[in-house]
Formats: sequence, C-alpha cells, structure tokens
Amino acid sequence: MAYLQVNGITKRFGGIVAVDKVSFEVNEGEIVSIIGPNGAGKTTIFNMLTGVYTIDEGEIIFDGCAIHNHKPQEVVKAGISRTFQNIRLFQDLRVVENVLVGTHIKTKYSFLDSVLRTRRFRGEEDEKVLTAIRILKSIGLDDRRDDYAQNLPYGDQRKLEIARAIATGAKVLLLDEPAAGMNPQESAELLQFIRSLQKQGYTIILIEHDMSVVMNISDRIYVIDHGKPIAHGLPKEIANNEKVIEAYLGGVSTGA
Amino acid sequence: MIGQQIFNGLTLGMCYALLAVGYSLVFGILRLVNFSHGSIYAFGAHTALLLVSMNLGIVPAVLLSLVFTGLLGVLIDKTALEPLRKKNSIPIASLITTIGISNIIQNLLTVFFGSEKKAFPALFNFGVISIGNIQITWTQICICIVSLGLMLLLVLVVKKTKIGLAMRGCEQNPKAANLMGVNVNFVISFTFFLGGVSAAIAGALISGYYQIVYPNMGYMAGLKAFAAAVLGGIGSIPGALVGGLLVGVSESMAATFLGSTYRDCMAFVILIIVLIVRPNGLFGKKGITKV
Amino acid sequence: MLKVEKLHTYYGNIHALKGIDLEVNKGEIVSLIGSNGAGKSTLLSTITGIAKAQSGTITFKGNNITNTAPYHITKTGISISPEGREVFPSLTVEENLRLGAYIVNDKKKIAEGYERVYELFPRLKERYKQSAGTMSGGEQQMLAIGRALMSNPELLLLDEPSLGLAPNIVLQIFDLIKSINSQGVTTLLIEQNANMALSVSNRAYVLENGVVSMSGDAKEIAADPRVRKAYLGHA
Amino acid sequence: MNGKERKENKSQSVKKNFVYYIEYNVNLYKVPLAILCGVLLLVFPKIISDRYILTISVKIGIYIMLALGLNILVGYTGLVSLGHAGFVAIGAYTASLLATKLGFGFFLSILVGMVVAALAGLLLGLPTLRLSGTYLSIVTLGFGEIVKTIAMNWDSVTNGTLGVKNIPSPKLFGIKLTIANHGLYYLMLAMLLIVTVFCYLVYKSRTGRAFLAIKTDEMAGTMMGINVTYYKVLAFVLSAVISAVAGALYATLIGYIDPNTFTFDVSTLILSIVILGGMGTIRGMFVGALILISFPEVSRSLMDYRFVVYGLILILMMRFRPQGLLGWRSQIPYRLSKNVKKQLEIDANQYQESSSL
Amino acid sequence: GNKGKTTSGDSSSAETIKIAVAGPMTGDNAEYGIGFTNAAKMMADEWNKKGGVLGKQIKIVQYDDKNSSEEAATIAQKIVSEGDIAGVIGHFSSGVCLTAAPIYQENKLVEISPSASHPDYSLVGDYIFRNNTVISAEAAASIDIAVNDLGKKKIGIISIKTDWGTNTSKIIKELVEKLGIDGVSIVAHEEVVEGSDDYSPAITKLNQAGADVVICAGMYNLVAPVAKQYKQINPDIKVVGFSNSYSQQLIELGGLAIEGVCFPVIFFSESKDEKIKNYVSAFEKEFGNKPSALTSQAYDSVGMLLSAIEKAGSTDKEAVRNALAEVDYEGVTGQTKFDENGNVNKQFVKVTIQGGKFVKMN
Ligand SMILES: Nc1ncnc2c1ncn2[C@@H]1O[C@H](COP(=O)(O)OP(=O)(O)OP(=O)(O)O)[C@@H](O)[C@H]1O
Ligand SMILES: Nc1ncnc2c1ncn2[C@@H]1O[C@H](COP(=O)(O)OP(=O)(O)OP(=O)(O)O)[C@@H](O)[C@H]1O
Ligand SMILES: [Mg+2]
Ligand SMILES: [Mg+2]
Repeated sequence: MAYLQVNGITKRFGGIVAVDKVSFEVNEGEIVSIIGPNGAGKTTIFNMLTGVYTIDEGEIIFDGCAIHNHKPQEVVKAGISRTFQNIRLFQDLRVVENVLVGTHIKTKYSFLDSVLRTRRFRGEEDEKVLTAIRILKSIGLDDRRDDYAQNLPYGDQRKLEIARAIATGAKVLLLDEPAAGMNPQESAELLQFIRSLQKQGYTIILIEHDMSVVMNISDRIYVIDHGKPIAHGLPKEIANNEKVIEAYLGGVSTGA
Repeated sequence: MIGQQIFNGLTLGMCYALLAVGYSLVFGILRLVNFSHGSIYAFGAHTALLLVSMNLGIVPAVLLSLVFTGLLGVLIDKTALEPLRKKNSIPIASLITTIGISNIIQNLLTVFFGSEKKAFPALFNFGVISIGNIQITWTQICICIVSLGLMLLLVLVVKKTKIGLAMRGCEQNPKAANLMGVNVNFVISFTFFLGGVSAAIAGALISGYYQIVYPNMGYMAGLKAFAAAVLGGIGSIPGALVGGLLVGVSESMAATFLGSTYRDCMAFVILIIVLIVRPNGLFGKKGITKV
Repeated sequence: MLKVEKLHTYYGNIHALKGIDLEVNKGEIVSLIGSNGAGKSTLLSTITGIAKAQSGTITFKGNNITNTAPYHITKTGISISPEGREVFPSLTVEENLRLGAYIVNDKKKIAEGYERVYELFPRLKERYKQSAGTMSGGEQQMLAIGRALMSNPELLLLDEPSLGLAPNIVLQIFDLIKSINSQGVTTLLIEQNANMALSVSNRAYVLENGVVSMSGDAKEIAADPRVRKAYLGHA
Repeated sequence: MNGKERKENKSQSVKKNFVYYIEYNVNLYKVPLAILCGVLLLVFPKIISDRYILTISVKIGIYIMLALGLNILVGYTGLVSLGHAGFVAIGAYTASLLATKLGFGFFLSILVGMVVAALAGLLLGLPTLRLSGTYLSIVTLGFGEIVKTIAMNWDSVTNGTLGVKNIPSPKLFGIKLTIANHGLYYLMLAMLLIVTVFCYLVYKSRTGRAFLAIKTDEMAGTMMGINVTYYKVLAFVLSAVISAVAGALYATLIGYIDPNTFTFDVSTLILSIVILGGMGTIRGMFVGALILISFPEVSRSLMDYRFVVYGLILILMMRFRPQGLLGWRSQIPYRLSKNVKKQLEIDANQYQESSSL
Repeated sequence: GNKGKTTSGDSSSAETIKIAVAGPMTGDNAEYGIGFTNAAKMMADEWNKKGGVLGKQIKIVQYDDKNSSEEAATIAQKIVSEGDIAGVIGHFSSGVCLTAAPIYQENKLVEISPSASHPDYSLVGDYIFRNNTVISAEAAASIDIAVNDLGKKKIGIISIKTDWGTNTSKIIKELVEKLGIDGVSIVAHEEVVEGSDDYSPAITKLNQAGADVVICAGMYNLVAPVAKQYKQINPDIKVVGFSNSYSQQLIELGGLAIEGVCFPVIFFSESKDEKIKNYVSAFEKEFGNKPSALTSQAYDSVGMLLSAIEKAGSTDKEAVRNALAEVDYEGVTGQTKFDENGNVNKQFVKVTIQGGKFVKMN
C-alpha cells in the first residue's frame, strides 16, 4: 500500500457534490500535484485530508492508519501539515514565533515545567528556537526573524506558511496554491525551494494553477473536474491529454 | 393564574423584543454590542417625560422624543464610533467606547433629572378586557401591536430595500461596500438612528406601561434584552422578537414558580441552554469560515 | 481620462508611494507591473479613495478626485476588482452582484448586468444562491470581477484578476478585457502574469519601490531586457 | 546582497522608533530598574502612612491582579469575558465563608477558593467551547449574573442579601495583617508579585504561544496541532483562579461582601482596565488599574459629574489610543538564550567552513 | 503636614469644627444622602448664627458612598484619615452602616446614623449610635396598623430583596407569630428585586393567597408601583408601608393608586406642633421640598452631636462620646435619649394618604 492512500472520498454541501468518489495515492518522497478547474474540489480534498471536514464516504489511509474524520490536531500529529489558499498566518506574532507555534506538538514539557522553569523546559525551549531559526534559514527568511508576520511582503508570507508547516515535524506537506500572486521569477525561486524539500525527504502534495510550476516539479499529476477525477499521469501525459486541455488548460502553453 | 402570567410574560417579552431589536440593528451592521443602548432607552423615556411636562400633548411629545433619541444615536456614532472605524481600531475598543457612552448618558440623566423614580403618564389607558379569567389591559395590547408593527417594518427595510441591502453589505465588508458606491458612514448612522428610534419607542411604551421612569431603568432591562437578542440570533430581527418573548415568558414563569428573586437570571439560564444546543442562537446564521 | 500626479501615500510611517505620475487615456488598456510590495495595489487603493494620499493629485475626467470618499469615486464611473477579492461572504452570489450595481438605478440595466456576468461565468449562474464565502477561491475571483462589471464603469481597475484562476479562465479574462475595451471601457490592469498583461495592453508602467521606473508602449516594455529578466521570467 | 540591503533598511526604520528606545533602555537597565521599583514599593507605606491612601493602594493592587487574570482570557486567548465578577465573587465568597463560618485561616481558605474557582472556570469553559465572539461574551455575562443570583438566594450558605460580615483579617505567624499595621499592603505586594511572575512565565512558554495562536487564528492554530479545547479551558481556569485569589483578598480588605459587590459594573471595570492598559501586555494592567481605580477617588469633588468624566476618559482613550496606553508590539529583537546564541555561532562557523572548503 | 492633621482633631488650633455627612450623594438613593446633607447644613447654620459651638464655626463635609458597602469602607477610611472630623452623621442603609461602623469604632469616632434599623448596627461598639428606631419597633407599628386600625386578618408581605427588606420581612413574620392574635396570619410572602418594575407575578400570587392587606417592605419607589399594579387586579386591597416610604415622591409616583396607603412615622411634617411647623417651612424655603422623616432624623442627629460637643467642652473623641451617651434632646422627631446600646425609642404617628395629601390617621 502507498504511503498515503485515498479511496473514494466524497463530500457534499447540501445539493452540491464538491468531491465525488476521488481516489489517489502518494508514495513517500513524491511530489504529486492536483489540478483542475476552479471549484473542482481541490481545496475541499485538502480540507478532508487534514480533518477540517468530515468525509461523507470513503477512507484515507496514511502510513497504514486510517486518519479520516480525525481531528485536525491529530492529523498533524500523524504527520500531515498544510498551508492555506488564503494566507492564515498568526499576523500579530513575530516570524520566529509563528514557526515556534508550529513546533508546539513536538514540545513535550508540561505546564508545570514552564511555570517552574525547569531544566527540561529550558533545554527543550532552546532546542525549538534553534529548530525554528534553522528552518527560517533554509527558507531564506532568517533576516526577517524578528518582524511581525503582518509586515512581510506577500511572497514571504507564503514562505512563512511553509516554514510553519515544516516546523510541525510533518513528513507530508500539502501546499495550496503556493505560487499564487508571485511573479514568474519568484515562482521559479519557490520551485527550487520545493525541490530542495523533496531532497530532504518530504512528501509534497501541491495544488497550483501556475502550469510552469506544476509541469516542472510534479512527479505525477491528478486532474479533477466537478469533483470527479478525470485524468492522472506524468506531467507530459497530462499536458497532452485532450480532456484536460478542454476542461482546464485551454490553449495555454504548459512549459512542460 | 398561569394563563395570566403567560400573557403578562408575553407583554414583558414584547418590551424586551423592542429593546433587543436595537441591539440587533447595530450588531447587524457593525458587529458591535452597543452597551449604550440601555441608556439610550432611558434617554428616550426621559425626553418623552420632559416633553410631556412641557404640555405639548402626549402624542407630539412622544414623536418628538423619537426624533431626539434617534439623533442621539447618530450623534454617538458620529462623535465616538466613526473615528474608531476610520482608524481601523480593534473591535473591543468600540465596545469599551459604548460602555463609556453609557456612563455619560446615564449620569447626565441623573444630574438633570435626579436619580429617583418619577411618574410617567399612562399611555393607551383604555381599560381592561377579560378573556376567560385572563385580564388584558389595552396598554398591553397596544404594546404588542406597536412592537409587531415596528418589527415588521424593520424587517421590510432590511430585507427589501436598497438601503437594507447596503446595511447587510456594510456588515459583511465595509470596505467593499464603500467601493460599490455605498456611503458606509451614512448607512451606519442611519442604522443608529433606527436603533435610537426603536429605543425611544420602547422607552415610551414601557414607561407608559409601568408609569415609572428613572435614569437607571435601562440597566437590567438592557442586559436582558441583549440576552434576548443573542438568544434569537443576534443581528436577526425575527430572532430578537422570538428571543424577547422567550425571555419575557420564562422570566414571568420563573417569578411565579421560583419566586421573583430568580427572575433576573432567568434570561441568562435560558440563553445558555439555547446556545449550548444552537451556538448561533435560534435564528442566527453560522459565520462563513471557509478554509 | 485618469491622471495621477506626484502621488505620495503612506501607511503609518511606511512610505509606499513616492511620487507617482501616471496617465490613462480614454479607450486604453494600461498595465502596471512590478514585484511584490512595489506599491501597485496601494496605487489603486489611493485612486479609489481607500488609502489617503499624502500629497499629489488624481484627476478623473478633468475633476479632482484626490482623497474623496470611495463611494463618491465609484459614482463618477470608476469600478474596481480589488486585491484579495473582498466579496461579501454571507451574502449570496446574486446579492453580491446586486451590490455591485448599487449606484445603478435603472432596473433594466441591472438585469442586463446580471446577464452579462452570468454569460461570462456560468459557474456563478449555477450557484447564484450560494453564500459567496463558501465559494472556491477561483469562483470568488470570478465573482469579484463580475461585480466590478455590474456598475457599467467607464474606467475599470483590475488588481491581479487572474489570481487563483484556472489557465483556461485566465485566457477568458484577457479576452474579456479586450472585448469590453472594444465596447469603450478603459482599463488599468495589475498583473503578476506580465506576459499576458503586456500582450493585451496599449501601454505599461513598471513600479519599483513606490516609484515608476519605466513606462511606455507595452510592446517596448515587454521587449526591454531588464523587464524580461525581472518580471517575465526569461533569462 | 539582497538580504543585506533589506536588513539595513529594517534596522534604519527600527532606529527611528520611539518605542524601541524605551524598550531598549528598559531592557538594558532592567536589574537596577527592578530594584528601584521594588524599594519604592516596599518603603511606600513608611512614607505615606495615610490609611485611606493605603486602602486605595491595596485596592489598586487587587485590581491589577484581576486585570492580569482577565488578560489571560481577553488579551492572550482572545475570549472576551463580560462576567468576570462571577469568578471574583466565587473566590471572595468561598474564602470569607470558610473564614467566618468554619474558622479557616486566610491562606487555607484562599486555597479552597482557588479550587472552587478553578472548577467554575472548567464549568464555564466547557460549554463555551463551541461559542465564539459575542455569543461567548454573553454567556460569560450570564454566568456573572447567575453567580450573583445564587449568592443572593442561597440564604443558608451565603446569607443572601445580608452578605458576609466581619470577615477577619489574614493572620501570619499570629500577627493580624491590617491596613493600620501595613500588613495587608505587604500581603498584597507579595501576592501581586507571585501573580505577575506567574503570568509572565505562562506567557513566555508554549502555553502562551498557543493562547496567542488561538487568538489570532483558531483554525490555523488547530492545523499546528494545538488542542484548542484544552487551551481555551485552561485559559478559563487560570483566569478564574487568579480572580479568585484577588477576590478573597478584596473580601478581607473591605471586611464585608454581599451579592451587590459583584455586579456587571465590576466586570466591565476589569475589562476596561485590560483594554485601557493595553491588552495582552503585563505592564498595561498596572497602568490601567492605577488610572481607573484612582480616578474615582481623586475626582470625588466632581460629584455627579464624576462618572460622566470617567465615561469621557474611556471614550477619549479609545479614540486616541485604541490599542491601550502601553499596548504596543515589542520592537526589540526576540530574545535568544545564551545556549541558542552559542549554537547559532557554531552553525555559522560550520557553514563558513563548509563553503570555504 | 500629615502628622499635624491627625492631632488637630483634639487640639483647639482648628478654626472650624467639621462634621462629616456620609451617604449616597449620587446614584440610586441620592435623594436620601442629599436630604441628610441639607438637614445637617440647616442645623449647622442655626448653630453658626448663634455663634457656633465652642466658639467655632461648624462646617459640614459631604462624603458620597453611593450606598455601596465597598465605597463606604473606603470612605470611612478617608474620614478617619482626615483627622479633624468631630463626628459622622450617616451612612444610609443598614448594610452599608454595618461595613463602615467597625472602622469608626476602631478609630473611636462617633457615628450617628439617622436611618440604620438593623438590630446589629448599634452593637458594633460604644461609638456607634442611631437616631432611628430598631426595625422591630417599626414593624410592630405597621402590623398594628394592619390589624387594629384597618381590621384585616390575612396579611400578605411583599418585600424588597435587600438586607433591610429581608430582615424586615423576617421580623414581621416573627412578630405576627408572637402576637398570636386570633385569626391573624401571614398568608403569603413574596420577595422582589430592584431593577425590575414588573411586580405582577408577586402580586398575582399574593392575591391568589387571598391577602386582604399587604405590608410592603420597601421604599416609596416600591410602594407606589406595587399599589398601582395591585389595585388593577384588586381595587379593595389595603397597603401598609414603612416610614422610609414617607416622601412626597410617593404621592407623585403613586397618583390615585396610593390613596389610603398607611404607614407609621416618627416625624410628620403636617404636624400642628409649632416647632415642627417652623422647621418644615424653613426647610421648604431653603430646599424647595418638604423634609422627609429620615431627613428630619438627620437634622436632629446633628443637633444631638453638637449638643454633646458643647457639653463635652472639646472635640476630644472620648469626651464627645461620653457626652453623647448622656444627651437628652428635644428635637423635631421628639424627645430623644440614647439607651445603653446607642438606640433610641420614639413615638410613632400613623399616617395615611387622602386626596393626594398625607394626613394623620384617626
Ligand atoms: N461550505 C461550502 N458550502 C457549499 N459549497 C461549498 C462549500 N465549500 C466548497 N463548496 C463548493 O465546493 C466546490 C469545490 O470547492 P473547492 O474550494 O474545493 O474548489 P477548488 O478546486 O479548490 O477551486 P479553486 O481552484 O478555485 O480554489 C466549489 O464549487 C465550492 O463552491
Ligand atoms: N495595510 C498596510 N499597512 C502597512 N503597510 C502596508 C499595508 N499594505 C501594504 N503595505 C506596504 O506597502 C508597500 C506596498 O504594498 P502593495 O500592496 O501596494 O504592493 P503590491 O505592489 O500590490 O504588491 P503585491 O504584488 O504583493 O500585491 C509594501 O511594502 C507593503 O508591505
Ligand atoms: Mg482552492
Ligand atoms: Mg497587490
């Protein structure tokens, strides 16, 4: 069985079937993209994967355990973390604090430890701060460490969301349109960064409308339309798939 | 006796509903709990009293007091709340501001009118009707009719008119509403005017019913009406009506069966029970939080 | 038609616009490109009156509209699809569009407006009763653009209209810009997707750190090596 | 290159900042400043032994504690409580009933008061989990009113409207601590110190960060693995316990409590202190309480206009400083511990070595 | 400066003698506190015209406790800290008095409350006095009116849920039981809270229980609406109140509904007594309204305190206390002398309302 196995998940909102019996699988260390027209149900799939929505049918199996309908915080603990389509940083916190919040579940000291400032508290706290700073370095945000998240430019906010997701210690990262609002040069940089994450062993599921990113980085691509899967395969295959071109790509050059 | 108490409770509930509408109107546009509403209500009642004592005749006096109280609402918005909106300050700053306003109004009323209870002329005092062994006064009937009429009118304004749409737009996203050509500050001030008018109507009716006014009169009534508004789903006018009636009747029942000393917390007990089952009140919509 | 002169805008002590001069003539499509945080959205905010200009003037059709209230500016015939979509989340799609036509009093015009938007974005028609806040990101973007069209503007300001839209819809948006332009609607366009933006524009401005660093014919700008390197992703 | 440029820009803009100067210097001289404040507070009763002023000082101290308690809910976690008087009442009643009816000592009864308040916090925290914003606020308001009603009607235990009279002064090593012998003042100082340090320690830990995360974006917080339920309830409990402590002290200060001691006005007063001082900060609570508690005292001559002016103060403060008097974001860099700094240096050296290789 | 201040109390260096009046000057019961102050000022003026006391002018200093216990505790601290106050007239309600009294006792400052009626109040200590009857005396008078003057047997009680109201209703019940008059009984007792003007549930219950007379333990602002609302469902009901409802506002607020309401008072402003007539007209001229019973008790309280100071020959706290304990004072509220607990005994006048006026019952 694959690392992450999704079998026939379905989500309805009133009369709308937002996601209709979608199945896919992701292997460890892969970058898999999910693409499809607006309102196809991509974000909804992420919401189901991370426990924001309960699923109406189907199952999600991660690393051998069923995780569907678990609470979001349990899903994170299991090792899946995400970013949001609309940026949701802790705007009033500093950059480094945002990442520290991410380390929350990996922190073990108790409430009493923190009130008594035990050695365990100090040791662990130092370690987490260090982890946070190292993550920021790797993503190129180290020099903005003391800034408040709110004051970051858009692109940096996107990066910080990723940094925060990494800090949870998750092995699977779900990125929802990370390149939105970036210009071609910036998305090229992002592309590099995502590649480097893959090298570090992360498994990545990506939602993106920017084909220059998707086609360049994905190991495999799933395409959904109206909540239903319509195609999947290697980037090249998808770029030339008639159905996909009709429903989604139009005449756009895919850069693949 | 129970029938009588239920009816008394309904009248009381209508009074709460009238007040609750004011909370809902303002909340419905600013997402702000206007803690000065109870004081505005007291202001309306005192203005009516003052004008009545000037021998204008009761109807013109009451009508004038509606205008004055409505203008007070506008004044509050323009002087205290609009500047906060301009600065995009945190919501709770507005809340504290309304608490400050409430202090000012209530204490100024005390300064000018004295803190003691004063007599207010009876309104609609046309006698009593008996249905079975329930006695209903005309005052009670008129309170119900006026309240229902007012609420119907407000629902129509909010749901069916252009300014009503603008009001809902302002609540959801004032910046976008402004960009769509809505004069947001005007719409908000207008809402405060409506809120003030509804408070003054409540002030005149309730004072005419109990024939008592005093500066503190809006305190407990205001809190309970606020509870009623939330109970119904704050922001919703039908919710305010149902919430008000529920609070009124349960209070009356509590006073009958548990004793009058329990009545003040009854509104809150009912409220908590309802909210545990329905976290957004009876008619409240769930806030949209798509991830 | 729109003229911006020596415009300065601050956010607190952040100097976001440092003396912008810009002009949009009637019937043109003008593009505004520049990297993140350059001040593009701030310029649109200042034109629409959301942000306050510290100094400088903005004239529209010969009238000075600097620092007038947004609702007033809308009435003069400017309409915007703002950054971040700014839909009314609890209102339905239809109510959102109705608010877009707030300044229009002619019932027939409003009906035509609905028709035009629904034709353009059939998805909105399908979902006209859905609360805007529950729509997907791209659907909300369509709604924001549709809403901006509802008031029959003379000048349309579009802040990154292609953001979050599927490739085929992006094409459609650019077709739309061209087609409404041919109906006489002037457009000022902000895009990250500079390639496409420049291809439909007559002229373009490049913004860097709150100043205009370059301006001119769209084709010339697109051919400029510095622009190509910095914004078009070509080496 | 690019990064370096940015950094320079940043440090430039930071240097201009007034808040930065204050914070920088306070941070630099924090030890002497702390000693100075400590000494001043300790000798205060020796300089000004006027009982009235001491009574007010103790009252201010109590309200600082109350504000610190409420701050955990409102300032850290973003849950606006309008019924805090309820927790104060629980602490005050439990402690003073135990002291008067069962003859418990002050410190023991305060401990029981804390436990009871913690249970009440739990009780209130749990059902409010599904609620947010105004809905939560009104439930807390209702809680305050219900506590008041219980205190008023449960005659056999609380004495109803007659209240609890002759609440004894605390005793320490057989010495009665009163205003007259300054004992109550020093007791207040000690308790205030403990509460303040406690709040600071909680704030600067993962608990504090979890609170803040929930406040800014609950959903994002959940996605970081924060157990929102647990932390919200924890905030309620901590807040309740601190309020109970302050409430018990208050009861012995006044010597008499009745249900009307704990009205909605008390709740809004505490809330006003939190907001006025600057919510989410500890320093703000001190300034807020100092202003709002001493104002009615210094302005007695205004008579009827006293609370008109009070209202005006609230409005003007909100208008000109909605974030609160001392409610600013820290501008000095995030403090790193020595160990972290050392480790970072090692990191940097390694990096240099590896790149120079 | 502070030290000088504390000693100035018993030294003769001060130019004036200060008397504190403490009570609700703002807020809900402000009319009482202000009444106290007015009465005190009038009494002080009378003395000052005659040359003051001990050759010094008398100054009345007003303190606002908002009728709240916590404010009163602070205020009392403030008064004792002033150091040059010769005595305190006040605090208004019993509960508030009970909070403040221990502070005065501890600092040996004389307090005379014109209004406290709770039995425990004067037991706080030997510096604590009252110029008001203990509640049981007044309750007995009210019951007397209900049973003997009105000839009713089924008594209903409606009481305000405050310490005073709770205590009063308890005492009424005990007294009726103790009296054991044939056929006389309490048929129902309902408590009501402040802040709500709707008393119909309580009234309906009393009416169901068949009460033919209602003793209303509350101030004028309870008696008037209760009478009004009760008469709507039972026009024959008789209402008996207490002396604190004796106020012009009762008539203004109650209108026709309070015709026939009765209550016992110590002080009756329509009295034919020459002394009282003069006092009432002087008061009315000065302040525009007639003095209420409690106001008049405050007036006499100041007179007693000043007599005591004069008799003691100094403002020495202990001397004043001892002199006060001995004073036998002829005032507008009758001949007054404190007993060993600091309480007084007074004659009650029974008053009713007829044609919108207070008249003596016959
Ligand atoms: N809470 C909801 N209530 C009703 N409909 C919803 C809700 N959430 C999502 N939908 C609908 O479900 C469909 C799928 O939405 P989703 O956000 O998953 O789309 P998406 O594929 O992410 O699109 P985009 O690329 O535009 O972000 C949309 O049509 C949307 O309107
Ligand atoms: N509300 C605000 N408060 C403070 N600073 C702001 C605010 N909005 C924008 N800024 C700052 O002003 C500058 C210009 O921002 P603006 O949003 O106009 O850029 P932009 O060109 O539209 O960028 P993007 O491509 O990211 O949309 C940036 O440095 C940004 O950080
Ligand atoms: Mg999406
Ligand atoms: Mg922008």
